Amino acid sequence: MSGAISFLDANLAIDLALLAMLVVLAAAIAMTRKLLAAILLMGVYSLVSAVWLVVMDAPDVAFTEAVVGAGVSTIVLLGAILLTRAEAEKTGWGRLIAPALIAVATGALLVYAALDLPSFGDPTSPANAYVGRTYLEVASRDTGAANVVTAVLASYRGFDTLGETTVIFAAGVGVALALGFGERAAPASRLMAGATGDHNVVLRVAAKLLIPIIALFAFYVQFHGDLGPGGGFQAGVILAVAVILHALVFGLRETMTAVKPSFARGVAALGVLLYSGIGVVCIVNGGGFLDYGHLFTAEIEAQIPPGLLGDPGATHHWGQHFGIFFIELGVLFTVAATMVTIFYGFAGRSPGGEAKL
Amino acid sequence: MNSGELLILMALAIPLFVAAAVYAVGRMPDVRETLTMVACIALIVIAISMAMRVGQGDPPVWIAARPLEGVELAFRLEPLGALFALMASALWGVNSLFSIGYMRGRREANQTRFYVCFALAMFGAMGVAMAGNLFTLFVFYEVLTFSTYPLVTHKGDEAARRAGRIYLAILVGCSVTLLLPGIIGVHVIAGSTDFIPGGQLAGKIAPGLAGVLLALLVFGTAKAALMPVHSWLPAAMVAPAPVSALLHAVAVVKAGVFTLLKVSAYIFGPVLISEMAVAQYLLWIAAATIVIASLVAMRKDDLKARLAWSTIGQLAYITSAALLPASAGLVAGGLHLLTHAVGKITLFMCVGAIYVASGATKVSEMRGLGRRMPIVFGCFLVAALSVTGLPPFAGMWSKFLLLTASFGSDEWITAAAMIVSSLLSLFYLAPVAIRGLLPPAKDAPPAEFIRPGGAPGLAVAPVVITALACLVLFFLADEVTAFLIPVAGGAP
Amino acid sequence: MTDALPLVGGGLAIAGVLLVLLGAIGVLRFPDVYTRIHAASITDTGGASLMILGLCLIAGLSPITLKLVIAWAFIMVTCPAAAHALANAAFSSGHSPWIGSFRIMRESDEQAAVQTGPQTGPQTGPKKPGPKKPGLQKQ
Amino acid sequence: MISFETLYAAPLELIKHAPVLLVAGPLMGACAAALAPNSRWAWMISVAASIFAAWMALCVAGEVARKGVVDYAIGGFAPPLGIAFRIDWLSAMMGLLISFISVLAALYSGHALRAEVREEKHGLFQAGFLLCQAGLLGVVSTGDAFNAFVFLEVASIGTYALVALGADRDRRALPAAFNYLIMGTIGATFFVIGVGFLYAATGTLNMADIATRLVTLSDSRAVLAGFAFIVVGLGLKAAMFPLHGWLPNAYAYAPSLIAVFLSATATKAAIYLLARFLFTVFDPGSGFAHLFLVWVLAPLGAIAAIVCSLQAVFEPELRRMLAFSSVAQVGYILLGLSIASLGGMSAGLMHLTAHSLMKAALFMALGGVAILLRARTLADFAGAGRDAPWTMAAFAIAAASLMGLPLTFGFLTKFRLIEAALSANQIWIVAVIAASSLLALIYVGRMLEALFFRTPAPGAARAAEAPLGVLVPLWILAGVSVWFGVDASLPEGLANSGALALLGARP
Amino acid sequence: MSFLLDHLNYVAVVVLMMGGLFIVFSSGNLIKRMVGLAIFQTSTGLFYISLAKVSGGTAPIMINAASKEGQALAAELDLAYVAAHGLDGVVYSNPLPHVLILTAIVVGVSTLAVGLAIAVRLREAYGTLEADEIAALDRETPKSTGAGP
Repeated sequence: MSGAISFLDANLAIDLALLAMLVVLAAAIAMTRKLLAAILLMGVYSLVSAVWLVVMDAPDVAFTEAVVGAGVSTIVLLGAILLTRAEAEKTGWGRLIAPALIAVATGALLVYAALDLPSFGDPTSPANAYVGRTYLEVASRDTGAANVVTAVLASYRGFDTLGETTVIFAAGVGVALALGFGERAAPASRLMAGATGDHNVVLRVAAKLLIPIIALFAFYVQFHGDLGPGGGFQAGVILAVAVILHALVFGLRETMTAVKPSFARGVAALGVLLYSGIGVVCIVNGGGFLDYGHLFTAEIEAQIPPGLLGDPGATHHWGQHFGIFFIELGVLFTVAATMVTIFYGFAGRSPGGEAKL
Repeated sequence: MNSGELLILMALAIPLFVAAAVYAVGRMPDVRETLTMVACIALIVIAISMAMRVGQGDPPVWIAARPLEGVELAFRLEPLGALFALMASALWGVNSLFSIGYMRGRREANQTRFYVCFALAMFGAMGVAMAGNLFTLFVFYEVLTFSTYPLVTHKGDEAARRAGRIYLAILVGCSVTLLLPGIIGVHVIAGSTDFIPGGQLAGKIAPGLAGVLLALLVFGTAKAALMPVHSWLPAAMVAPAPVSALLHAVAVVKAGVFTLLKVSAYIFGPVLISEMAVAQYLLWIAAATIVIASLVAMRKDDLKARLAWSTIGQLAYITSAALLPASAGLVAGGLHLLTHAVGKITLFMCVGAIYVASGATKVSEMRGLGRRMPIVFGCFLVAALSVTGLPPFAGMWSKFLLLTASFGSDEWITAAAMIVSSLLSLFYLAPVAIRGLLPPAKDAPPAEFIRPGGAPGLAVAPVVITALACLVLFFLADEVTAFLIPVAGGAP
Repeated sequence: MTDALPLVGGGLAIAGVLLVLLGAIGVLRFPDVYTRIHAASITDTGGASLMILGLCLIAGLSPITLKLVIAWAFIMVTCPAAAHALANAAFSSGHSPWIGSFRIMRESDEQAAVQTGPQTGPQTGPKKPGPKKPGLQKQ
Repeated sequence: MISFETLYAAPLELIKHAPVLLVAGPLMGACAAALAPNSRWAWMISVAASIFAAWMALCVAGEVARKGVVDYAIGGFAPPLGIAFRIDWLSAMMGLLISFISVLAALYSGHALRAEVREEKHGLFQAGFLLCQAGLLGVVSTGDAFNAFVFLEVASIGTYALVALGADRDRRALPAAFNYLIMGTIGATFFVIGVGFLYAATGTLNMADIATRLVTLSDSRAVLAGFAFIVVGLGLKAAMFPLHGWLPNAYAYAPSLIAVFLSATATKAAIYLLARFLFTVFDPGSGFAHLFLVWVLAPLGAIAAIVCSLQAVFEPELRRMLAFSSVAQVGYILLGLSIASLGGMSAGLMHLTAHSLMKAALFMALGGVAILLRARTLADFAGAGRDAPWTMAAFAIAAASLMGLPLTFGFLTKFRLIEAALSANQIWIVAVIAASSLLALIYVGRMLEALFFRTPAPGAARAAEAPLGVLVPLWILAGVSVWFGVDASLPEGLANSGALALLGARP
Repeated sequence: MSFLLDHLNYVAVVVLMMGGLFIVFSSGNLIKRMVGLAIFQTSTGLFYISLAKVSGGTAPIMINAASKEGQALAAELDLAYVAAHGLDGVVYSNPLPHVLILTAIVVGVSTLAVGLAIAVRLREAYGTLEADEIAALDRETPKSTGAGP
């Protein structure tokens, strides 16, 4: 077990170092009054916590945190403050007392309870011993997916994921309702003005080079999801980033002719429809909702060639495989399209803000 | 649906129908008022037949609905209720007759709303009269309250609205905060709120707790205007005379004391009442109310206010009757309910007639006015004597019975209060009529008629009818008491 | 030899880290936007390359190495482009290169910070560098 | 109580999957509405989806009536591995209530949107409405703690923006919506933290499973903290007294459709979840849960019932008045729950139903009139009773129910509440209810006097009768209030079964 | 000491949560409130993840020694550890909290987007993002129906 011990110690050191960095970052964000600084620091915060998550053996979460927290959140926040003021008013010390009390009270309760938790990393703690362990034992047998996180996410707790996709969709609906659909994007929308200046050949070339690669990477992440880290969310966000990059470099108008806002909204809705549709298909074929075991009727199942997914040796559950495949596709659609819609909403908002909604 | 249920249904449906119909034909005054009168007659007929069935010992019963598990919307006639129903419907007829004269004579606005609400009030009164349990009674009690609110605020000016606010605040406030918890308390303790002879709570509760409930119910029934929850009654004086007649004689205050009588007779029962110390205290409060109200009435120059305070006193009579440890009190109270109603409505209609004719509202303006309108003032005198309790008028019997009951149960204070206040009422009621009939004073000529020809015939006729009723009831008192005897039947 | 490879790789990686650290110091200490961009971009690219090289040596011949190489190519494209974008933006938003003393420089910094308000006209670009510096200086 | 077994007719397959279709129906409807070509289509989709959900709710109720408890394992994985719906009478009752209100709100939306929201947004608006509906239905049906959080968020996220849309008529909708978002999110996050502690203590997320495993370690500090965070989080969502600050403005300035729907369902779903955790997951009989019921929930409910009624009394704006009274009524419901007796909880649930019905009707009536005049204060509404008699008559009925007048549902629920308090020997609760009914009398009296017995200021905008599309759902609500006021056997039966489910569900 | 070390992780995460909560409540600027909210939610995620860590564990991705991925992951693992235990004895961290937090993160970004959208509308309607100034504006025009539009 000596190997494990050293492993643990090394981990713990890195772990605590990263946590310390996070604390410093949080303090910095709390103190600065420059919104831009706060936002960029928040991006850093997400990035560092992503690293920490890798140390915590949670590559999927780290991946998501990196693309969502450090990527999209920062973009959205920047878009927001480009439309608003960049300075925060100073809040007097007197005003800080009540919040401090709330925070400290909450924290005290949390610490009080946390010290009662089983010690960190304890493999026998209820959390790790009960359901979690069962997943590790049965997941890849049940679903044929090596990545247990993906298996649980898409199959065991697929309903949560449906809800989560719906939340994203709801956010898209909400932003579109609040900010419009970006039709009135001024040709000189400030988010892209810097690039559409005079000499930005370099950017255009770089973008032309990168956008396809980014899209390709998105699909790699998408379809590699059940073997390694990644899946619909990460892929969707990355795909959206490709579009956003295009908008930043070539201008919102250009992008909107390529990817129409109405199209984006439609795809978002279709993604959720696809996801829940799979569930209904399972019902129609005699299973329960989202019961991929019944995704295909027996005769279809029989016609699927055994070596379809490579290594013919491995046992295959076509229902599970394709179920996960399709719903991840639905997630991809919704996430990518929603992120684009949200970006359009913010970027298409004419600056100055006197424009009517 | 047997005939008894049908009777009850009709008694409730007719006023409702009238309300709807009057609202529909509001444009045509004649149709509107004919409708009302026809309905009154129908209602009277129904009330009589119900009373007869009660007399024959086969009271109509109807369980209309069961809103909650163990809570019924039930109707069950018994002598008190039958009497109240009969009285209310009859007086409604007379009063409608009078209101036609009054409203037309005064060219009042919103007459349609007036008649609609009047009919709704009758709906409430009928429900109260026929209620088979406290729950039902409470429901219709509130219907009565809210249907009379527009009548009180009829004038529609700020003063009227303020009066309306006081009216609602006190009546509904008391009923929600005191009466309802009291009723639910009864429901919880006795498992039911049905009115049963001998008392629902009898033997199920300790006198101490019962005292709390009794206090809740008595003060919760603000319509009975026992001090200190009486102030809504003088406030409601802003209403036109027919409304005052309705409030004081036909429905509202009578519904209050009627509730107390029912509670005393059928919820607590004479036995329990006689065991309760609280009943004693409440009796003293009632006695105080009687005296104070009469004293205040003495000093009021505005005639309606004076009548209002006298009503408060008279109601306290009935309240004491309900609280007397002797079951005979219940009979006396029932009788007083009737006689006082007849007398009071006469008085108010006289006031209305005088007001229509001359616009006079103050006693001081009325000296010699009687010379011009002798009938009205004559009737006023009759009613005044009846309310005071002098023979040969109905009021005498009820007071006699009340006194005997209170003497019989050694309630000297109550008895004394009644005697004193009778004397006082002699001094504050009778002189009004007498001074009116005296020759006008030299320095202060009586008010001129503001309406050529004085009071309209439709305003005078009802006065005469009720005045005669005061006389007739003097001779029928025995039958009424005989009819009411079963109320006290629960007593040993 | 096979034992040596990881050590060499580690050394290279550490060297890369130091280089990046240097760049960070430069970003904090250099006078104006352009010099700072200069410091950041070059060191990032170089440091990252060193680290990746080191990691490749540690991983030996394996899929990991392939991924690392791809990542390196990506960095080689993005870092310079980003640096160019920053400089371009700084230029088009009217940041003058450094002449004279730090005092003057600070003033123009503050102007830049002020300019980032919504009032500034649409001709100015996304001034990440402008407010970023004060933000970092607070650390 | 009508027998649900015989009430509905549906193919057996459908009935088997009704629990999940109850949620999936509105969800897919939302997507369809977002894709809808024009406003009319969106409206029809929304109505159809809501009706489908109501039908499914009936089927579920029928199943519950037959089996007692309906379990539905989603994805074919039995809990604790998979997520499972667990629907007992309480869930069935909430499902019926929410879906019924939703149908009426969807009917109402046709006119409300035309008047308040710009044409090209109707599709998305309906989508948001349906998403909120799906989320709430999910919250009341799921048996998985974390899944409940997900559905809480599904229900919330869209509504934040929908509330903000009120800004087209009054910009104060925006701060209200933002505040609502912050508070709602903090509430949800607190809930997640609490669930996390429960997970750390028990290793599972399935509520029933948590309950069984908690029996052994109900005094551990982690569980205690989990309890505290869950209660605070749900208290925020349910506008429990000190945590209700976000509610009044959010309801007052939102588009009327949202005000109708949220006031009738959103806080109710949170209360349901709170009760679910208090009584099913934790053991109310023992330890801190009991202490909480007696020393926190009951006093807070009482304070809410008094203080917020007072605020309503002194509030000049009509819709804010109603919002404050909502908080006060939540206080009633919590009081009922805090009397942990069968009678008390059934009374609380009955009052929950009554309050949904009346508040929906009140906001709908105001919306129906305010569609035509942008009235806010009492003075603006003066004389509306004469100008729009039908609309305002329905308003008066609902207001009477709010006041607790006889022959309305509100009266019966108040009756049961007082009865339960008396039979539990908690006189002070009776006093509280009496006092706050007095206050309710005052503020409702102010409304009605302004509406019916005052004349509008000369030259002021006059109300006009609400269109038929508003009157129909409005009068259905008012009619139900009266029907249940005369014969409450249906809601009482449901509430009793629900209370039994809560009390009997202990492992 | 070891006890403290065992729980240091939780405590640190709790401190982060407090930070987020403090930013939300203390700052009058709405954008900054949203940032605080995001930090609060992220830290909650970190709390879950630290529940899931198993000492000596690795990412819950099943290592099939036969497959190419298996080789790759084996190579990514701590070599000494794999040498010591072989691939079958690998200890995995608990996947369930990872799944939950994936969901939570996405919910967080959705909230952020909607909140910022509302904030932008606020800025347009009121011309400011400071809570105090907005409140003041509402106070001085209590009956204003003058919306952004």
